[in-house]
Order: sequence, then C-alpha cells, then structure tokens
Amino acid sequence: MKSWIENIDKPIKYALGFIVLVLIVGNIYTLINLGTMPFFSPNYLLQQLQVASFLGLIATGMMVVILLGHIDLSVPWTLTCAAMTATAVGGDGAMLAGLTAGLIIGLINGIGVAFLRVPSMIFTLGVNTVVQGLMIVHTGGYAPQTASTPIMNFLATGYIAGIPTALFVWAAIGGLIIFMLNRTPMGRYLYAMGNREVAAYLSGVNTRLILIAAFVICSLCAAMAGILLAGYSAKAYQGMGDLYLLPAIAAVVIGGTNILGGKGTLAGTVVGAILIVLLQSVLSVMQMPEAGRQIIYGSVIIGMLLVYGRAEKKES
Amino acid sequence: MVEQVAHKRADDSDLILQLEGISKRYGGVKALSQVDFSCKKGSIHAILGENGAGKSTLIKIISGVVQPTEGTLKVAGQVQQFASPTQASEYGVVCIFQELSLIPDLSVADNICITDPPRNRFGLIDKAEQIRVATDLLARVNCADVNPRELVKNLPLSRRQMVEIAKALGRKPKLLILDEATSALSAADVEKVYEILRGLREEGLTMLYISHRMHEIEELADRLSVFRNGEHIETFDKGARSNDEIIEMMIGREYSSVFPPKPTHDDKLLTVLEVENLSWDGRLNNVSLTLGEGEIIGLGGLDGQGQHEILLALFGVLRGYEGKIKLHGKEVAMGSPKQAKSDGSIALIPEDRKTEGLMLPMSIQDNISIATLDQLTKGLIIDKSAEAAKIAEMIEKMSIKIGNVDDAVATLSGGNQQKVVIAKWLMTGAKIVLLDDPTRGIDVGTKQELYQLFRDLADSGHSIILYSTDYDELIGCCDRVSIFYQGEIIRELTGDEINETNIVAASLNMEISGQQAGTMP
Amino acid sequence: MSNFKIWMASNWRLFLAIGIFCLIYGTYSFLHPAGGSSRLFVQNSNESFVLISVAMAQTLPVLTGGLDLSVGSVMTMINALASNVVNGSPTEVFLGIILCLCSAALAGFINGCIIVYGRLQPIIVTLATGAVFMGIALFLRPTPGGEVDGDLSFAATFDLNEIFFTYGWPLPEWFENSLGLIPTPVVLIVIVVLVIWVPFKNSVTGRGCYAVGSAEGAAYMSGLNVDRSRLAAYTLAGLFAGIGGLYLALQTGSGNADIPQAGAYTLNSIAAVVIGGTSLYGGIGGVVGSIFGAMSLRAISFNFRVFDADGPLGFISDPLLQPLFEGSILLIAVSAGAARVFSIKNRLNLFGS
Amino acid sequence: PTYVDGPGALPACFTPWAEDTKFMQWEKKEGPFKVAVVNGFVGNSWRIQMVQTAKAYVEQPEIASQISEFKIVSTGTDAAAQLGAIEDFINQGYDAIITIAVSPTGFDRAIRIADRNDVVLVPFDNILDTEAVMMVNEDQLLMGEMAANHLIKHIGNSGKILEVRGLAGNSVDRDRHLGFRKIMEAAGNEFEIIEVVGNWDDGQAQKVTSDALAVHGSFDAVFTQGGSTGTVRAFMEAGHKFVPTAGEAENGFRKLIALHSDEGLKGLSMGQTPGLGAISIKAALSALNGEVMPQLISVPIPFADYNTLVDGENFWSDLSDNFFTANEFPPCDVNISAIEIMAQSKDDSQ
Ligand SMILES: Nc1ncnc2c1ncn2[C@@H]1O[C@H](COP(=O)(O)OP(=O)(O)OP(=O)(O)O)[C@@H](O)[C@H]1O
Ligand SMILES: Nc1ncnc2c1ncn2[C@@H]1O[C@H](COP(=O)(O)OP(=O)(O)OP(=O)(O)O)[C@@H](O)[C@H]1O
Ligand SMILES: [Mg+2]
Ligand SMILES: [Mg+2]
Repeated sequence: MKSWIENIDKPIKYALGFIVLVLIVGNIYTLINLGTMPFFSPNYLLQQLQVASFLGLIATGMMVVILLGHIDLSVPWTLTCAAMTATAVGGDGAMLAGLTAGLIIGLINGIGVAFLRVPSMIFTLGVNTVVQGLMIVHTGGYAPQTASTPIMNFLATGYIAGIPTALFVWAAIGGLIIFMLNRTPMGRYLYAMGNREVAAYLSGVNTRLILIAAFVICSLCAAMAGILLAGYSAKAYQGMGDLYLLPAIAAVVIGGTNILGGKGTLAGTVVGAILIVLLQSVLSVMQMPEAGRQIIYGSVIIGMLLVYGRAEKKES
Repeated sequence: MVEQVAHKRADDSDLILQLEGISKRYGGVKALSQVDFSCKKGSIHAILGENGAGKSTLIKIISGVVQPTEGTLKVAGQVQQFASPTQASEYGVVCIFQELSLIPDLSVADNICITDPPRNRFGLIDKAEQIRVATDLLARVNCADVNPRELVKNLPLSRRQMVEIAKALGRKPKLLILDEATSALSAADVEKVYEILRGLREEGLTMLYISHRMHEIEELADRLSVFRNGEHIETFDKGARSNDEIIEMMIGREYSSVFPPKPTHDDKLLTVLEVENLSWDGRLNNVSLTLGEGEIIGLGGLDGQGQHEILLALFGVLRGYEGKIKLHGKEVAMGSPKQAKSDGSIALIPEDRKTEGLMLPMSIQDNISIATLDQLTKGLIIDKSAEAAKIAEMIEKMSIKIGNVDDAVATLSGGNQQKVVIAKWLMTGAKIVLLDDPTRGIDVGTKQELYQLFRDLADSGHSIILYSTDYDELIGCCDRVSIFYQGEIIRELTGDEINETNIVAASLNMEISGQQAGTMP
Repeated sequence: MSNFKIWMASNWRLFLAIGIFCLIYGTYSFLHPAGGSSRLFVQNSNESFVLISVAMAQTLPVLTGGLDLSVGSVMTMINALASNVVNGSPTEVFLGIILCLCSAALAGFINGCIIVYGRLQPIIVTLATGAVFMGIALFLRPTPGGEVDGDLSFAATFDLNEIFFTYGWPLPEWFENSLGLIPTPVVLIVIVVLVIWVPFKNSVTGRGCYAVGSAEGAAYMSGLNVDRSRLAAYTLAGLFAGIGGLYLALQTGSGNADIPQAGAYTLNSIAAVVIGGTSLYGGIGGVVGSIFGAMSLRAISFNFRVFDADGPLGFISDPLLQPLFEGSILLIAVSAGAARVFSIKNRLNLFGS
Repeated sequence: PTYVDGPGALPACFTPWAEDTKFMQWEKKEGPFKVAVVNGFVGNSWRIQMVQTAKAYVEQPEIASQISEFKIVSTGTDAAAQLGAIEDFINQGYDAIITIAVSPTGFDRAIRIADRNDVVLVPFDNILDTEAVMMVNEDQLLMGEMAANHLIKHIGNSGKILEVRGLAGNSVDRDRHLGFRKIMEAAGNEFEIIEVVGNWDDGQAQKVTSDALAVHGSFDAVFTQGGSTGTVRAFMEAGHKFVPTAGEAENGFRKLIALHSDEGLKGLSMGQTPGLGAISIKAALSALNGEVMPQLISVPIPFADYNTLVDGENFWSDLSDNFFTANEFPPCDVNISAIEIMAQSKDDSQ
C-alpha cells in the first residue's frame, strides 16, 4: 500500500508545491518592502479562495468539456450574458433567469457540436461573438437594470462561519461534478468518448446526448460564475467575463487534464485555479509591470507542463 | 534444438540477417528474450506464433522502430543499430507493418513515394515523375486499376494493402518484411500477393512473412520459424514438420482439430432476424437473409462486396437504408447502435478493434463494462461491486490473459484485445452477435478458443452472423454461408456445399456445373 | 474515378471558400460608390493584409493537426520590434526588416521546439508562449509609438505606381495605367505564396506536415521526419505572423503592443482558416484557402459601411446591431461545412478523425 | 486645411486647449453633409452610451437638416480595420469622419488621404500624438491634477495613497497618471503611493484593491481612474473605513458617494463624457461650414463632489450603475442628458 503522498497524482503535487513557492516569494517581497508577511494571513488566503471560486467554477465546467477533447470558447460572454440577464430580471427570479440563459447557450453549443459536428473550437467562438452582439443590443437598446440582488451579493461576498459563501458554492458544485465523474455512467462515458468517440458510439453510448450534456454543464458553471461575479461587483456589466477564458483553460491544464481529452481530475483543476489566482494576486501586489506579468504567467504554464512531462516519462 | 545448432554452423555468407541474443522489454512485459535468429538470402521465411509471441516486436527491432534491450543485429554480416525505420531502409530493410502505414489524406502516388520522392531540379517533388513511378509500381502489384491520384482514404482496405506493398517495393528492398500484410485480404487478393512475392523471390529478394493463416504459409514459405512467449522455438524447412506439430509448437500444448463439430439443425429454426430487400447507397442491393435461433451464418465473398455494410446496417449505423429489418417478425427501423443494443439485443464486434472496438488507453475493466453500465446502475450510481464481479466473471469465462484489470487494454496482444471486445458484448446479454472479421490477426490457439466460443454461444440460443476474409472459417464454423458479390447475395451455400471450391468460385461469380455450386437465394 | 472528379473532390473546400468570399465581397463592391476602382482594391487589400498573413500563419500548425494560439502575439511583437528598428538609412531599414523576419521565425521555431521536444500539446504551449511574446512586445513598446520609414510604408501600402513615385524611379508609360494599378499588398501576398508556400508545399518536409496531420503514426512508420515537419510548420507560422506584424508597422507607421488586438487576431485567424477549408483535424487544406477565409471575414464588416441606413436593409448598418450580425454570419459561415454532415450515410464517417 | 489665426467660432463650446493652440480652417462646403463615426471597440458601457448619444444628437432637427447621410461603424480593437474603415468612407465621398483612435499613432496615412480629399477627420477621446488634425478631448492631465488636489484638500500633505490605474499602454491612463503624480510628488508632499492596475474594469479594480488592502492594511485616500465602484466596494468588503476618493463619473460611484459621504467617503467624481462624440460631430459640421476651428478642442471636465451631488440631476439613484452621468453640454447645445438616453428605452425594457 502506497503512502497517501504517493497517491496524489503528480500534477497536483507539483502545483501545490508551486503555490507554496509563490506565497513564499510574495512574503519575501513584502518582508523586504513592508516588513510584514501578509500572504500567510488566513484572511488574505480566504479572500483569495473567494476570488478563486469564481475562476474555479468556470474551470470546473471547462474541464468537463475538455475531458471530451472539446473546448468552450464562449465562456466569457456566456458568463456576462447570465449575469446581465439575472440583474435585468432581478428579484427572486434573478438567478433562475441567469442560469436559464446559460442553459440555452449550452444547448446551442452542444447541438452545434453534436449534430452539426462543427469543431467546438470554432463553433463556440462563433457563439461567443453572437452572444456578445446580443448583449450590446441588450445594453444599448434597453438600458436594463444591472444591480445584483441581495442573495447574489450574499453568495458572492457573504461569509458563513467565517468562510466565504462563494467557497461553499464552489465546493457544492465541485462535489456534484466529482460525483458525476466518478460514480455515474455519464462520467465513465465522458472519459470513454474523450479517448475514442467511435468506440463509445459503437458500444451503444448516446454520444450526442453526452456531448450536449457536457456543454450544458460547462455553460451552467460559467453562468453560475457570472451570477457570483455580478454579486461580487454588485452589478453586471459589459465584458466582465473577458479575463476568464484563458486562465480557466490554463487552470484545467495545469491541473493535469489532457487537453485532448480522456484524462484528468477535478482536484487538479481546483489546485490549478488556486495557483493562477494566487499568482495573479501576488504579481499585482508586487506592482509587477504588465510585461513582466505576461512573461511570468506564460513561463509558469510551460514550466509546469514540462515538469509533468518529465514526471510521466520517469514513470513509464 | 538440433536444427538450431545445425544452422549456426551454416556459413554466414548466404545469411542476409542474423540476430544474436536479442531481448526486448516493455516495462514489465518481456516481449522477446534471448532470441537467436537468422534468415537466408533469396528465401521466403515465415514466422509463426501466437498473439503476443513477439513477432511484431522482432520485426520492429529488425526495422528500427524500437531498439532491443540487449543483443546484436547483423545485416549482410555487418553489425547494425537502426535508430529509425528510415535508417533501416537505407540498408535495404523495408517493413510492411501490421498497422498500415499509409497516409489517408494523401494521394496514392504521394504515399508510394512518401520517403524519397523524385525531385525536379529545384529539389522539389516532381509530381509528374511521381505519378509515373507510382503507376509502374502499381502495375507491378497488379493494381493498374488504381488511380495514383486518388486519395488513399477512398480506397477499400484490400486495395490499400496492395498500395502498401507497392510502396515497399518502391524503396528497393533487399529484405522485405510483411507483418500480417495479408490479414485483410480475401482469397483472390492474396493470390495476387503470392504471385508478386514469388516473383520477387526470383529476383533474389529475401522476405520475412508473418501470418496467422496456415494455408498461406504452406503455399509460400521456404523456411519457417516458430516463436512462443518471446522465445525462438525452432526453425526448419517447409515440410519438415506437420501442421499439427507446428501448431503444437506454437501453442505449446496438445492440439486437436481447429473447428468444433457442427450440430445438424432440424430445418425448423425459430427465426430471430429477417432482412428483406435491404438496399443502401448502391453498395447493398436487395439483400435478404434470415437468421435462426442458435444458428451461425457466414458472409463470404471478396473483401468489400457489402458484407461489412450489411452488418453496420443491422447495427443501426447506416442512414437511409431501404428495405425491412425484422426482429422476431416485428419490423424495426434501426437508428443507432444504442437502439440495436437495447431493442434488438444485438452486438457488433467491429472490423477494426483498435479504433472501433476499444478505448486503448483506458483500463481493461472500463472497456469491458462500457456497454453494460446502464444495467449496472442503481439509481444514478454505478454499482461498482456488481461491476467488478461481472467483469471478473467475463474474464474468467473468456480466459483473457491479463495482468491486472486496471492495466490499459493497449498493453494486451491482439488476441486478448479481441477477447475483451467480445466480452464487452456478451456481458450485455446480447442474443444476436454480428462478427466483422473477428479473427483477423489472431493466432491459431486463440482462434480455436473463439470458434469453440461461437459454437457454445449458438448452442446456448445465441444467433451469430460471421463475416470472414478467411474461408477456412466459413467452412469450419457456419451452418449456412451467403456469398456477396457487388452488394448482392449471389449464392447461398448450406451443408456440404460449404467448401473451398464453391466459395472461391462463387466469390469470383464463376458458374460451376452441377448442384454443388449452391442454390440461388 | 476520373482525374477531374478527384481534383474536384479534393478541392471542394477551397471552392466553397472562394464562393463565400465572392458572395460577401460582391455585395459590398456592388453597393460601394467606388466599387471596382483601383483605390478601393488598394484600401481593401491594405485592410486585409495583416489578417491574411496571420491566417496563413495559423494554417500550417493546423495542417499538422495542431494549433497556434500565439500568432496574434508574434504579430504584435514583431510590430513592436519593427517600430524600433525599421527606420533610418536604407541599409538600417533593410537590416531592420531582416531582423524582424528572423525574430519572427525564431519565435515560431521556439514554439516548435517546445512542442516537439517537450512533447507538449500545441494549443496549450502556444497559449503560454503567446503570453510571453506579448510581454516582450510590451517591453519593446510600453506605450504606442515609435517610428517606421515613411517612404517604405507609403510604397508598401498603395499601388505599384506609388513605389515608382516614392523613390522617383522612371515609370514606363504602358505600366502606369495597367499593372501599375495593382495594389502592392496584393503583389506582396502573391509573392509570399509563390516564394514560400508553393515550394514548401512541394517539398518533402511540407508534404510531411500534411502526413503528420493526417496520420502521425503512419508518417513516422513511413520514415518521415515527423519532428522536422512540425518544427518547419511552427517556424513558418512565426514567419508569416511576423510578416503581418511588419506590415502593420508599415501601415500605421508605428508600433503598439495592444493585448486585445493580439487576441482578436488569433481568434480571427482560426475562423479564417476554417472558413478557408482547412480541417482543424489536420491533413487537409492549405494557405490559399485561408487567404480567402481571411478576406471573407474582412468583407463581412466591409458591408456595414455601405448599407444605406434608410434602405430596406438599413438595420444592418445600425451600429449596435453590427457585432450581432458579424457574429451570426461568422457562425453561419463556419457551419457551412456542416451541410456535408447531413449527406453522410454511414454514421461512422461523422466522427472526424 | 490651412492654419490660420484665431479666434475660432463658438469659443464657449470649442475652447482652444491652450494659448499656443493653432487654429485650422477648411474651405466652406455646401451641405447637407455625409458624416461617419468610426468607433473602435464597442463592448463596454461608455462606448455604447457614446454611440447612443451621437445617434440621438444627429436626430435633433437642427442637426438632421445639415446631415444627408450618417453612419456609425465599430471596427473592434484592430488598427488595420479602423484605418481601413476611415479610408473606405473617404472613398465613399464622406465629408467628415469622427473617430476614437484604437492607437494614438499610425494615422499619418489616413490623415494624408483625408487632406488630399478635403475630408474633415476628427479624432476624440483617445486622441493622436499629432497636430495635423482637429481633435476633441478633455484634458486628462488636468483630470489627474484635480484628483490630486481633491485628495490633498482632504488629507493634507502626507499619507498612504492607493492609485488604481487604467489600461496599460493607453494614453489616457498615462496622462491621468502623470497629472496625478505631478501634484502629489510636488515638493513639500510626503505621500506613499501604492499603484495597482484595474484596467478601468469594476471587477478587476475591486480584486486588485482587495489584494492591496489585504497586504497594505489601510490607506488614507484613493485615486481610481475607472471601475471606481469596484474600488469602493473593495473597501466596504474589507471593512475598511471610507476615505476620500477621486474617481470616474459612473452613476454607481456617485450613488455610493451620496450614500456614504457622511461616513467619510469624501468623493470627487469626474470623467470623460460620452457626449464627446456629439461634440465632435458638431465641431466637424462647423469646420465644414468654413468656420475657424482650434486644432485641439478642450471640453471642460464635468465633475461633481460629495457636496454638489443631486439625485435626478447629476446622478440617478434608481438607474443602472454602469452609465456615465455627465452627458450634456449646454454651451455646445448638446443637450441629451444621460437620463434621456436611458429613458428613450426604459419603458420597453420591461
Ligand atoms: N508498446 C508496448 N507496450 C507494452 N507491451 C507491449 C507493447 N508492444 C507489445 N507489447 C507486448 O509484447 C508482447 C509481444 O507483442 P507483439 O506485438 O510482438 O506480439 P505479436 O506476436 O505481434 O502478436 P500478434 O500476433 O497479436 O501481432 C505482447 O505481450 C505485448 O503485450
Ligand atoms: N510511434 C510513433 N508515432 C509517431 N511519432 C513517433 C513515434 N515514436 C516516436 N515518434 C516521434 O519520433 C521522435 C523520436 O522518437 P524516439 O522515441 O526515438 O525519441 P527519443 O528521442 O528516442 O525519445 P527518448 O528521449 O524518450 O528516448 C519523437 O520525438 C516522436 O515525435
Ligand atoms: Mg503482431
Ligand atoms: Mg528513444
């Protein structure tokens, strides 16, 4: 029986290690400049986890699609659309409306990929621009309300027993996904199709249904994240999702999910999301110029993957 | 062993290839251990062995695809270490691999001249010259009818294999290796290959020939080497050993007749499946057949005459077919494999197990249970214990040789992979089993087990449709055989009519005098 | 099958792309008061050049079954570099251009190396290197500006006559009103295609790219140098993207490390490649198709400028509806290939690669 | 155009940027004119509001009568496309083209062609680093200085300041920053200024502000270039006391000031008005009529602080946080108030 350390798969181990590294570097910086070490303070870490839960939610959904060997580039405006719909409708129905918007976009993506067989990479890209167009008409034409409802605010910024509510939301949805992946046929089919869609199809799997379901899950996660983000800023606004697409993909991949599908764990994605949020935060605090940020950001992703690659090689 | 010593002494000048103490490990698996092996110039040298005996590995080492863990390799007396197939081919060692090495999206000509095409004075590929070269080579393998401009992906499998051979010849080999190069070919095509290979032998070319079809080897080989569990058992001239001896060497145990006895059906079989005037896309024309409970019917004929399509149609893969498919007398519109599975309790063992039958990187157990998950699900949740139990049962029943059920199915050898596919379907409790050339690339021992299995299934009330490119199987296994020709069934053979002459004759649509030619359907 | 049939069958995607382009651009130039005039072609080709070269860049990785999410960044990086080095004496300008093209190729080569020797997935590698290149661009050009040789930028962005005018070369009479009217950017594209793409496509390495994209295992088994083809593909991608960046510098006479712009170009390049008939699964397609794909994308937004606001289709020129139309047309265009899906009779053929 | 001596027309509206600002004149053309607005990026509230305002402005009878054709296109953040669009409209024979430059450089060619065809090209908001065209903008440096002075007025000459900057590499960000620092770093001031980048985006501004708070503990005052609402929210989240804050003119920010000014949110809200587009159109028209125009037109910076905020007048507590409050400019007869833009469709939103 291997010790639990060995049981954690490589990517997660390395990512965790890197997270610690980032925090240490950050603290050294502040220690030198301010004489404090705020990055280990629980309230900073909780705050980061709160922010991470937005990215984490999106990455969770993205991972489900990536497991199929597909990708969803429509996330940024799915998220924005959900947030704007929610705030425009307002009241008790707000969140439901937002999620419905997500559901519809997910269905469109799924149908496009499953029935028209357009590569997801390009179809979702198109859907993204279409939704953006719709939102511009929405804002420009109808001057909708954009204030988030109290419950959205609470979910995004509230605390339960000193722990951010957003974290609970993330945990709950993450839990559902983990359950789906490990215990239900749907999960098994996802991995199977990610490895070989034809073989799954010829085994009598309803591959179209799975495809659509996956894209719907992804869009729903994005929509939920949008609703939380609206709660976080107390409002929905144009382009609020633009900065979440690439980090989400990066989080999934840094978490050890194979971008070609068929292999990956949600635990990894969670760690990946936290890593990225922390990295961004520390760099921002260090007042690193944009140029430096971009370079570090890119180097980290490649570095991690190269390390994983070596690890895989050693194993085999 | 006497033999071995004997040919060690033979002087090395006429040996084009010598292996000494070659071993190969894949992680834990020992694919080859301490192999000494050599082969004479200008001979056709057959290599036999069960699945996983190490044949392909041997080939891969000789042709530089993988490097041996230990041992030395001599070509024409010179010690060589090939780092890649390219390097090997520079020394005249050219290989036709078990997995085809053609590029589907390139033209036949491009493929034939893929490695070093004719160049024009700018050093660019000379398309016209390339066409010419390709045309010549195609003619040389009697495939003048193939248009060198055609994309490979538009060719039927049998044609592709000929192109593969043409391509190999284009590289002016001294030692040509064919790893189950004929496994997809039907009798007629194989004949062509024989002629070509014999011709090449006249030209002084040496050939290593791997096949699981005994009669091919008898026809072709001068010398035979038998491998088992990664070891070189013995090498001898053709005729020095009887078939049964050879087969026993391969499987390492007593060996009885390959095919289980056929029961004599009283002709009142309860019909489970009826096909009436099925037509599709010009490739199936008014095909009608009936399948009785406990019956094994065979589909014969040259490759690509519609046998593959009829199976797909029955499994709900083909869109817009005309005609009727009736299950237990009830007509059903087959729309998807899922429907075929659930409504018809039909199973299909697909033609290409690696791409259509298996998720190679996934574990053996995941592959076996994938088709049965819906049955194994309580509420939303997969009942893992029940799953494990059933899988263990299937592995036991099919006697699949595995290390651990968690291992990737990719690490199994051909035969065992095929067993996994079949196990997957039997686990669903399918009643009608469609077999699409199920024994391609599978060794005699395993074949025998499978034939027995098919018969047992039939006796236990399953009904089987078996398409095979190897007519021995049709003869040995089937209660009835329908011969396809250009999308139609042109002959139906039953009982004693099922014999080599009739099948070959019918396949080529030749009239043969007398009743024995079988009855028109 | 007859040679002609085969030829048609293997090129229908390209013809579809050309068709789409003619349709969209036709409408535009029909409605445009200056439709069909040389200066309009000059303007249109100018506007399209950068997207075209970025689309060309994207094509090669896609052919090998990969993807390059860094084309936009490389384009921007070279644009920033050019605004620093492409000025001064003719020699300096010349050397500057060489430096730009070399750095572009180098950037692509680095992508290739990481992908091939690091055995990593192109999409994610280039996502990361894209960020790095963007960072370098920001270092080279923290705020928009810089200087690019004026004469050159004028000569490169008008018609052939302009070259003679700018450098005061004698202009042959017959030339002025015939060939002279051809837009320089068009000529540049043609040159790039003839001098780089056509030879490459007909080289062993180039054909290797198709082979790798179509069936990597088979390509390797056939003794093709899989790695070299991949490296070449990404290197050329870098080069093409660099040409785009260089041209943008000439066009704007300056450099600008604009992150959103880089992202937009990357995404549009993918769309262009797909509309151009190159399969995202690799092995099928080519640079020429992508050129038409890119021009189609551009032509879509051209149309917003010519539809009469009061006319029956006036709503098309409603500024707040434009993004929606643009998106919808893009979506329809990329789904055009899907028509094929419904004609497929064997469902197994639905599972592309 | 030719460079002439001032004074120019309507000085109240077309205020020259500085004493040394040159004046330009185009030869008078006969109306009605063809006018196009070439916008860049459109995916944010400010741009949308700008487009709305411009549309509403030209629909007013007295303007409509002067315009025969009016088009607005958005080219996205793509220099090539924007330059192309401008050249295209010139080719179509438009008389005036108003534009928000995607990049402050690179328009030489467009300008040259415009001049060659006597087309009046008017960049505004993100203006160009050139004197060859007539441009309309607010003084970004001044805005930075106003922010600094406001903070100094409330916290004196020392303290710990948070500066939330805008989009990196953008000229507006650069100028506001420089103006701000000029005052803050003047002799006699003892400020510790912490800089973070919020990209004028509420979400980001909020995130980076929270980070800064978590790390630096507390601040005495804030200058936030945009996403001001987010910045303030971050303070509220962190339970940090309200501090004097200078920020943009978003309705949301003003709502917050109005609510919390007595708790210490001594706010100054000033900003770039989406009305600039309308003003630029007016400037273009008057140039086409042969008037003498300043080369660089300075539009007064609309601002309000916690003392001067009046609900329903310079902010609207019942409307969305996102739109920009300062919209109308009586001296230019640009009288489309933000509320009109909102109202024009408020009803059909339900
Ligand atoms: N890439 C690999 N990784 C791990 N094990 C392998 C690999 N390739 C082959 N093996 C193992 O090595 C042994 C020999 O395999 P090989 O393919 O040579 O058998 P074979 O004689 O060619 O069988 P077949 O007749 O089915 O082709 C088998 O046990 C197989 O499982
Ligand atoms: N089976 C294969 N199919 C396709 N490409 C392959 C295959 N095997 C190797 N290659 C390609 O050929 C290149 C060289 O293969 P090889 O296995 O010799 O690499 P290597 O340098 O020996 O790796 P290592 O350092 O792990 O030994 C690899 O980088 C890979 O891109
Ligand atoms: Mg083998
Ligand atoms: Mg090696």
